[in-house]
Amino acid sequence: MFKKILIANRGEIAVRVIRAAKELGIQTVAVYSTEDKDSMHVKLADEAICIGPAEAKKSYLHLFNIAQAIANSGCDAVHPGYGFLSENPNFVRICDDLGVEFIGPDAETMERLADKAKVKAILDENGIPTVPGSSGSIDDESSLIEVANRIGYPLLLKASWGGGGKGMRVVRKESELIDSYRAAKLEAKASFGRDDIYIEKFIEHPRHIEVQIIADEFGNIVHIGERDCTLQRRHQKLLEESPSPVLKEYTRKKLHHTAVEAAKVLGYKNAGTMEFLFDGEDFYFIEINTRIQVEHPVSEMCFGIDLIKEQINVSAGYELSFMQSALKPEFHVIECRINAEDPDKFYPFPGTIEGLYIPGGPGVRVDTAVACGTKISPYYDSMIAKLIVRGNSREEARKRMLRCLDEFVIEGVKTTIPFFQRLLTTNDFINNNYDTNFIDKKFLGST
Amino acid sequence: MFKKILIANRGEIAVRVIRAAKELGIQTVAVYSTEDKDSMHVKLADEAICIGPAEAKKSYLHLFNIAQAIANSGCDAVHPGYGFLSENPNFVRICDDLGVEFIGPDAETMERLADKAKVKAILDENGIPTVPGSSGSIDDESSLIEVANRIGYPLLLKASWGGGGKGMRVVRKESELIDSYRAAKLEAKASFGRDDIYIEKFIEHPRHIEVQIIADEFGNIVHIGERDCTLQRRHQKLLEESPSPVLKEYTRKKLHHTAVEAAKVLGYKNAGTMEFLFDGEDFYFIEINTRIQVEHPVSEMCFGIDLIKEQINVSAGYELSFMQSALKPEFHVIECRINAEDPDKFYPFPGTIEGLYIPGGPGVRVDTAVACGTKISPYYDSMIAKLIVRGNSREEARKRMLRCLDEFVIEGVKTTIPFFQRLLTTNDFINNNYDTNFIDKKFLGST
Amino acid sequence: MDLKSLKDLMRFVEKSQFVEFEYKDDEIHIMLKKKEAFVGDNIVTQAPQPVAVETREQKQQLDKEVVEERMGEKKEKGAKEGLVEIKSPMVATFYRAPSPTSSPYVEVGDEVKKGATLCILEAMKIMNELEAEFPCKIEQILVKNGQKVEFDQPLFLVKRLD
Amino acid sequence: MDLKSLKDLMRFVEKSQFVEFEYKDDEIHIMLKKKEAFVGDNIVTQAPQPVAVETREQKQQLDKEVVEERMGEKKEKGAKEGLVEIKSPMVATFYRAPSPTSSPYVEVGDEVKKGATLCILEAMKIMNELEAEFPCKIEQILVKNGQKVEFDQPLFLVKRLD
Repeated sequence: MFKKILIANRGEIAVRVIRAAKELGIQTVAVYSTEDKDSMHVKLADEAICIGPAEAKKSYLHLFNIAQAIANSGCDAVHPGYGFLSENPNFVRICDDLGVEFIGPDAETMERLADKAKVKAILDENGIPTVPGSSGSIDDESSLIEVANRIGYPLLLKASWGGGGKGMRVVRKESELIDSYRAAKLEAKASFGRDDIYIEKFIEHPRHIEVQIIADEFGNIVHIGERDCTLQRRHQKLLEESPSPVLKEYTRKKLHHTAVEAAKVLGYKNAGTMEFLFDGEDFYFIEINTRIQVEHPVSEMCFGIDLIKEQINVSAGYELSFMQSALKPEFHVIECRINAEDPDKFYPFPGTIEGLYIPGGPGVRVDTAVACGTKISPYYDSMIAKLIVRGNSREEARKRMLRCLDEFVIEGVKTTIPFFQRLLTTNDFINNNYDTNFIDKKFLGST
Repeated sequence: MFKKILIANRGEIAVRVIRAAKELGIQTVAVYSTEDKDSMHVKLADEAICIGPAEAKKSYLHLFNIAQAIANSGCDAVHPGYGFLSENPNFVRICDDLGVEFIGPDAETMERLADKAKVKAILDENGIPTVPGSSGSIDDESSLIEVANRIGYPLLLKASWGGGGKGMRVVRKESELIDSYRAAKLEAKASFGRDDIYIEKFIEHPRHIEVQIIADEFGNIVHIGERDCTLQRRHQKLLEESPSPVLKEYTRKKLHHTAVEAAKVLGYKNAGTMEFLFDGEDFYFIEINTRIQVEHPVSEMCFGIDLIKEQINVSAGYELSFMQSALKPEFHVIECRINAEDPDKFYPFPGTIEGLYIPGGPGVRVDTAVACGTKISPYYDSMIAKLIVRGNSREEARKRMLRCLDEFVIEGVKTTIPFFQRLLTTNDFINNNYDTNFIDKKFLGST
Repeated sequence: MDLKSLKDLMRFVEKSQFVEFEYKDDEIHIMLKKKEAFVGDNIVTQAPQPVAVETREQKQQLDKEVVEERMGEKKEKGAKEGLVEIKSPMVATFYRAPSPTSSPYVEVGDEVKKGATLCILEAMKIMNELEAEFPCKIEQILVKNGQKVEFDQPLFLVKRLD
Repeated sequence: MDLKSLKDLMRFVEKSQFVEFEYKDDEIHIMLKKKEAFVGDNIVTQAPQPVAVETREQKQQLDKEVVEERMGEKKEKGAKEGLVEIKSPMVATFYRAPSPTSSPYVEVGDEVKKGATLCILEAMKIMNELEAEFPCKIEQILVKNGQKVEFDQPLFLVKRLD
């Protein structure tokens, strides 16, 4: 096992990794910007090295300084957390050069999987469902009809050289196809000077559902169930839950199986996430995230495992501590990301935490790096806490979450707590009646 | 279901009950002394009624004021928490008179079970093992030998009219019996004027192990596993865990079965605890607690249930929400009681919480009513937080507990955190090598 | 405060019996302690002494403010004009008269003697008469007839007449 | 309050019975204590409170020391005497000389010109020369040869000569 891990991150995820390392008896090294001198990850780690000024690109993104901090610290492994350098293959190579283990996939895998088109092509070849479409522009109306029939309706016609919705047409049935195609061509020509058009399946009310997987060096690849992350604001996840309330048991099993297959096909190692869109019947792979994610506690709480410890174990060359058959989802879990933001307009709201009461009791987990007196810096992400609750049913979890949101006291900055209180009491949330556009339409449209 | 519950308690247990009630959609009424005006349970409840000055006997123990508060509040149920009035049958009768449900057993049961000798006799009759002994004084040496052989060695000879260790003799084998008996008689005569002697089984290294049970009005009685509460300081529990690390699977099952049988024999309803001593081979019933206990979260976390919600459900006339067969212990759980006390001498240390960081992360629960700025009053119990962790093994739980104790920051008062840090790193704790005298001998003897 | 006034003040305190003097502004906070104040502390053995005492004082101050806010009253005024609150010694229902048809025991503006009944506090079916502990003039009645009251809740604002 | 008034006041207190005197502004806060005020404290032996206060003070002191140690600075002194710290602009290893056999770039007491090399900061096998940004006199070298340094860590305490 490793002797000393350097955590190339800050905030709650740095604290999270320090916790796992401590429980494994591993020494920890924090890195920090001058802005973060008094922050929790610096206090909790055994050692701390200042790596630059407040701006992330001069500190947490500064390969050179972090590399030297790794060298100076004498660590034998590095955990990247999420964000910052966590998906930068050059950082992985630097770790390799320094002779320390990067806790995550290897550089080659990371680089290979960053090319989304290539990943899609590989998965297509291997029978993993991706969002269906023509493999290039459609040149004539007969092949248009042919491809359209293969993909099925509704369809999306898109300008190959376009953007911003121009030249885009939703086609709901075959009788509209030719007219829409011609209109789209004309519009594309007018807008972009070229009239090339391609087709993609139109997913009208997509749910974002992802599958957590983890793989070791011994060929074991297991999934830790799915997370439903449909509730997003401008593609930023706000609330995640597991299991997804919209999957039927048969579809859920197929999804899990597909995610594991995809990981095998892609030769993936360590913890990763397979993201899918779900249209109510079928699911389509969209991308793989080659790192631990913000919402990993949802799966941890649902299955009673510790993903960070497993990541460390796997990276140190050990076998996964569980088999697929031993993993049973025990609870319904919901996570709310508590951001220091105006709860109506969602702009960041830095400041100092002047009063704090963190909810507790049964089935509640709060991951945070803030304490009474902590300064929320405008330089970094506005997420200040993850509030995760479990229940024996979705309804119990929902009520528990409302109870916790009500209990949670954060004084000194505005937070998204009031937003979640509204969200969790809407009928649409209670009845699962939403898609990825829900918050943008219902909450941002109205304010 | 109830509409409004009054919580006749303070501190973390009041907060705990408020949480459960909120999640069930029930309104809550806090009662408080003038000393507790700003405390958390007052803030979290929907209503709050001041019931007297700081001294408990004029407020939290003041039947008259609490009764009137119940009447004034218009509540339809009362939760007593633990301590204070929770085992006072008169309080139950007052609730009956006021037409509100007391969440716990009925007055008759509570009164009946308070008579320990009677309970012991009933259980003896029904084949439930209690600490074996002669049913009265032993008058002659032949019956002495007979009874001694029935009970087995080691034995304790005790003066029927004595106390304080005088006239007490441990007898380890039959050859010592007669001499010890004669000596004890002489000593008893000299000390107390009467030489009546009785025998009891001597449990040399007792472990305190208790079984949580809960019963509804439909005849369902289930156990929620056992808790090992051997680590006590002067009969005050400091650390509890589940499952007990000293029980073999066969004994554990027998213990659980016995506890349920005892509850049936005693006609018990609602949540209760059967306390046993365990001598390494056999267990002996010592008493029943007719209320929820401080350490109930240990069982909640081990089994993934909510005992307070179940208590409320059962009192409202609903069936238990689970059956015995559905209850499986998922984790090893350890709880440390964090008291505002000097960690060496254990005297209370009231003051104001000036800095606070509460540990979090996976598998951690903290039940507390304190926040930054809270005043710890000298008038009430010194327990300020319960830190409960789970792990997939005892060792993982132990390491997680140490990680959390290390993270826990409480400034302004001394706490028992340093004591637990020492305790959990002793070989004796790691190897389960302790009995109920351990802390008094090893930790208090040395300071 | 200029230097002269300050020195003046100090001279005054120096000559006084007070061994400790504190003064804050605005608005006011004075604390004066005689030697005996500390001797007392010493005798009370078990409590965590001097600091605790101060803390409690501060706390009470705070508490009072909280209560006042809760009660929606204007204490500053009261305090300045030498008014006193008469508080409920129990959880009860407040009645101004002995029966629904009787006239109230007291009205605003009444001057009452020590021992006069001010109201009925009904608790657990028992009618408790609350008596004036000192002669006073009723300035304000702070709760309504039939209102439920908690322990320590101010019932009357009065001016002492002794 | 001007210096004269202050001295005046000090003389006054010095001659008085007061063993403790506090005065704040604005707006005002005075506290005066005579010797007797403390007798209490001394006699109360068992109470845990005063100790706690000390502990807290010690802790703050400790914290300060820790920070200073971490930063390797003596800020009070430095600030008072108009000294300036030259800090590390990167995470690196600090070398006083270009090679183990060479003599150090600078010694305590040296006066160096703007642009003069002060030390080598080695990071990722690259030798970075740290140059003086202004003429200065080296008052103290705060890290040892070969020591690992973090970003912003003070390396030299110097007196500016411009």
